[in-house]
Amino acid sequence: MTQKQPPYKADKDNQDERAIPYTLGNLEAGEPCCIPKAHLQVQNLSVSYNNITVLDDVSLDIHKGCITALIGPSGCGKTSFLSALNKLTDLTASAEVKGSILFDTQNLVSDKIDVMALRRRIGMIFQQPNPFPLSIWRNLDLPLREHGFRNKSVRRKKIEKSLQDVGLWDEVKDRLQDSALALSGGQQQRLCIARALVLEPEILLMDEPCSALDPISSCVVEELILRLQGKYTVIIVTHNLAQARRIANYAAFFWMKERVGKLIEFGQCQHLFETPKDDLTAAYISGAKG
Amino acid sequence: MALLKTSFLFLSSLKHQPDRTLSFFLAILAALSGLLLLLVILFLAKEAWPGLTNGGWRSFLTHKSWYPLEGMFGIFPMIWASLAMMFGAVLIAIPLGLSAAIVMRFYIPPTSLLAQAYRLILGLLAGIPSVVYGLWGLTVLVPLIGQLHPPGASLLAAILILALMILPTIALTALAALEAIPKTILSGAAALGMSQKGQILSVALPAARMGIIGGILLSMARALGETMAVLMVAGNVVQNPDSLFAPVRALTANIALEMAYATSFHRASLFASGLLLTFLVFLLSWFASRNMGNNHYG
Amino acid sequence: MFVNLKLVWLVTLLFFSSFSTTMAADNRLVITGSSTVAPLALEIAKLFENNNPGIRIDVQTGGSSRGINDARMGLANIGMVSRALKPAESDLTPFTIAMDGIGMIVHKSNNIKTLSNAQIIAIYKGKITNWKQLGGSDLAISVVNKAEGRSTLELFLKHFSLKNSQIKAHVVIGDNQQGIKTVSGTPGAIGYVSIGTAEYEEKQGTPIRLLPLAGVSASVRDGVFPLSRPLNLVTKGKPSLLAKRFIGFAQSAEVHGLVKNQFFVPLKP
Amino acid sequence: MADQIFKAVILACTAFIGLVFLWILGEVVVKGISHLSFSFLFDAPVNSGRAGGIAPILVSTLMIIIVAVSVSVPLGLGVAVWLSEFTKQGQKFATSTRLTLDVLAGIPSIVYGLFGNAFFCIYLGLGFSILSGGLTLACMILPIFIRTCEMGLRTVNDSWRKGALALGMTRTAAIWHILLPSATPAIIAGLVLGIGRATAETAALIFTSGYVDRMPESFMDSGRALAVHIYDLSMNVTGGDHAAYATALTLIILIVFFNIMAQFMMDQWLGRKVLSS
Repeated sequence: MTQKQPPYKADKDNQDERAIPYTLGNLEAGEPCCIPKAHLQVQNLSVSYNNITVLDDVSLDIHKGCITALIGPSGCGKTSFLSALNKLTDLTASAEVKGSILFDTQNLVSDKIDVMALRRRIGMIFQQPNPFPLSIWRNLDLPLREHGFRNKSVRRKKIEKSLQDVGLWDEVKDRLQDSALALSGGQQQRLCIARALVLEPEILLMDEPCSALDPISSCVVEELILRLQGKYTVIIVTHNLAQARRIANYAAFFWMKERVGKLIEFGQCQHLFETPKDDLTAAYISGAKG
Repeated sequence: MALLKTSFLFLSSLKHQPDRTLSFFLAILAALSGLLLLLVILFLAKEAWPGLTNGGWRSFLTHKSWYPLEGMFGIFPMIWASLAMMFGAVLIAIPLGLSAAIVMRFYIPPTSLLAQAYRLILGLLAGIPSVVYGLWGLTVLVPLIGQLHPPGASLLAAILILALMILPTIALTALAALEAIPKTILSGAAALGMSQKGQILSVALPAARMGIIGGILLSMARALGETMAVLMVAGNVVQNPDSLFAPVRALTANIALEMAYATSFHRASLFASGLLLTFLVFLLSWFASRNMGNNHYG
Repeated sequence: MFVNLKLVWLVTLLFFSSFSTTMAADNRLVITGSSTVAPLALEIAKLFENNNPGIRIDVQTGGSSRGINDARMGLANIGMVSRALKPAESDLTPFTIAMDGIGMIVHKSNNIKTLSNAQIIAIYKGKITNWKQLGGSDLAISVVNKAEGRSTLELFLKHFSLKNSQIKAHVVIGDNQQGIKTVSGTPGAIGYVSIGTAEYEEKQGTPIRLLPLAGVSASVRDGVFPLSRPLNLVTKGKPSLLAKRFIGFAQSAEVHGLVKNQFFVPLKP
Repeated sequence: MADQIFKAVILACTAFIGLVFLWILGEVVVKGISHLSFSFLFDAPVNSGRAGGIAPILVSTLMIIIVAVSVSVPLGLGVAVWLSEFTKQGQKFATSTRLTLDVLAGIPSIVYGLFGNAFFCIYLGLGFSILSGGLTLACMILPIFIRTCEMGLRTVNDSWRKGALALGMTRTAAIWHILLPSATPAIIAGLVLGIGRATAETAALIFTSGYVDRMPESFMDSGRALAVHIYDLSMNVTGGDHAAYATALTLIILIVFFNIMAQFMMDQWLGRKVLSS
């Protein structure tokens, strides 16, 4: 199970082609190949709302340091899957999660998990950039303080590093006290990623992080995600098949069967796109279905 | 739908101690504020109890009128007076208020100085204390009516003052409801070649009717519960309203007038009429909120 | 359960009460009741406060029944009642401070000079509805009646042997002042108020006129006016020290000037 | 043709309303201004308010508002936060609390006066006092305030809640640092609505805070509110109309002043933090 795709190189080529006006930060790219070691083991996961099952019997391993793309049409349970991983399903009163998600010997489906600590280790980025209506600085400062970083200079270092990692530091360093909502869409999304990174999570969940952005911002964010590879385990939901192909090491294809979301196929990205085992997968990636 | 989506935080998922403490503390506050209604009703009922037990309530129904000195506690003349004022006021305020809303929505551009000034005045008048309306009624309106039919303090004066007081509410809620109608509905009607009058009367008003009715019910509740303005202009004679110029006493005015010195059964009767008033107003606001809640456009 | 609730509320309120003096403080008096007595009590209170710095006396009106009620409930230290106490009110102790009468008033422009008892009764029963019927100008009569609970009303009804339900009123008023205001603003109106208040207002230039009653011109000075009454301060049980001092002061000759200024009749020494 | 007549009729109605309202406002302003002066605001009433000013009445009014606001705001804010952030749709306790508040909002003010008299004045023994009156008004404005705040909290961008929680923040922190600041305009609006009601109220105060028109020395003193003063001057004082109009003008100016202050505060707030949905 060796990862063939050399993402860093491809990324460089793309960058030249698109002539991106932004400079990305100094986040060093991880190992070119991710380690084939399960970071999360999902077994027989089902999610239901109001007793209506939206995701049924999903089992797959998320590999450490890899980017895993979840693809498939809308409403097939991809977002529910993500939410189950950091227990954001708790927020919906009627949601019920069954099965098991193993993370460091802990079963995340259990009620006894300390969700606050868990969410610090598993960060999440949403489709719509959601910086808080506070200053840029406080957007990053607040979560740090809430997680007990009392020392101001420590916080300052972490914030600066995190902003540099997402390539935002040079753009905002002179206006850290300005409202985060005054930033452009792409900047906002990178700020949200910085906000997640500042807590040094192990896993990042991304729910269509580029789909609400304009093409150029979208590219910048995509570059950024690629650079996260190796350092972080990334699970990304995307509707953009080309994007999934460009950045992901692994891909999981979800589909609605009898109104219930199912995992149809899971495997290395290249294999899934080039030699799909399932007819549905083949039809979807060729554009015949979906 | 928006409500459904947003209310997602709930107690069972509170894993953290500060959250649980806060939730517990806030739930106590909520219970306390809920207790307030219980407290209000309990105290009203406690004070009204001597008037309601031992067949006391029967005296409200059987006696023709209200003469506490003679032990007569019939409240019907005052109920009729209150209702007559309320309906009279609404009857006048509805067409006028709707006209104002229609004009502001369809005939003058909302950004024009005139429209803004008009809206400002309506907003200001909605916030003016009822006692100021009463003052104006007492010193301007009552003498005017008095020239027609002395002494002037009458059902008519009360109706006119109440109509003025609820007009801003009716106009502003109707305006909000009209503004909430999707533009496509109106342009659809215009595309069918309807006249502006037709568009307004047969498309816009029906589409906004829930909001408009809700506003009317709310203002009816306000008219029924109003005390000071009515007390100042209605003459306060307990009698069935047999003419517009007859002085009458509303239920609310009766409480304000006699509460200070009523004792025993008399006092209990006043508290009982307070309970009745609460019940009537509650019915109206309940209907109103049901209407507003079902309104698709606003 | 109620005791506990009360405790909870009281604890909540402690914040406010902590920096406030309470009603039971011995430098404060609350006096409520008859609007006839109130102006006099207010003047006496001012003088009393001047003589005794640090004392504060609050006077509020609302009718004799309120005076009785508040004194009973403990809402007021002293109640003001503009009539003699009834047998049912024997739990209160009355202290008479002056005498007053009730007089009929009409608008100043009204040319009727006198009314007999029978005429007044007919007017109040709604049998006479225009001043023309009494030889006056062609003007509808507006009958001004007092609200229940006012001792002025009770005395008026008793004197004319009327029942309130027989009266066909056009306006029902509360305070004496309100009655005077209504009559002064309505040319065809007739009402009855405290003579003291009416005389005071007449002197101030308010357009009203007192009518003689049964041929006796309106003044209680010699005590012969038919509709006279005592003005009382009442307390529940024994008055507190301060209340006792105030009542003593209000009954003393020191305030006779004030009493006369309000057109009431001082007690004979 | 029918279109023209219709237009003419409703334009006439609208103009008529405008004129009547201008008449009322004009009457208050013209009659009020002639009596309004610096000394009117800073003197004590003389001769039942025929002469002198309204200084003690202004002070009483402000004290009553202070009591009402300082009781209803913390309580109301807490309940609003609980309703919008800690209850789920259809939860019985929350539904019944909401229903209770709706009923409370509908109760006529004179009934609050009855309740305040029976509960605060007599049962708790507070007598006729600014405290009794303020607490009665607090009960009256509580449901309105809670409603506005709850609505404000509900319209706060949901993604901020999710974002905060996804960062492992506690709800308490999310409410304190993000939701309440974002809902500030609504909270201020609710506050102004409540203060407006409290300032305009008469019926609930007559039997709770009383009539005394002297300078209050403590919250346990009886104090006459501006609206009560207007009522008393116009009903019970011969020749008090001009003072009544001057007081009415003062009251209206006060209410407008509160509104402008609120608008100013909101603008400040919005200027500082760009809030968008």
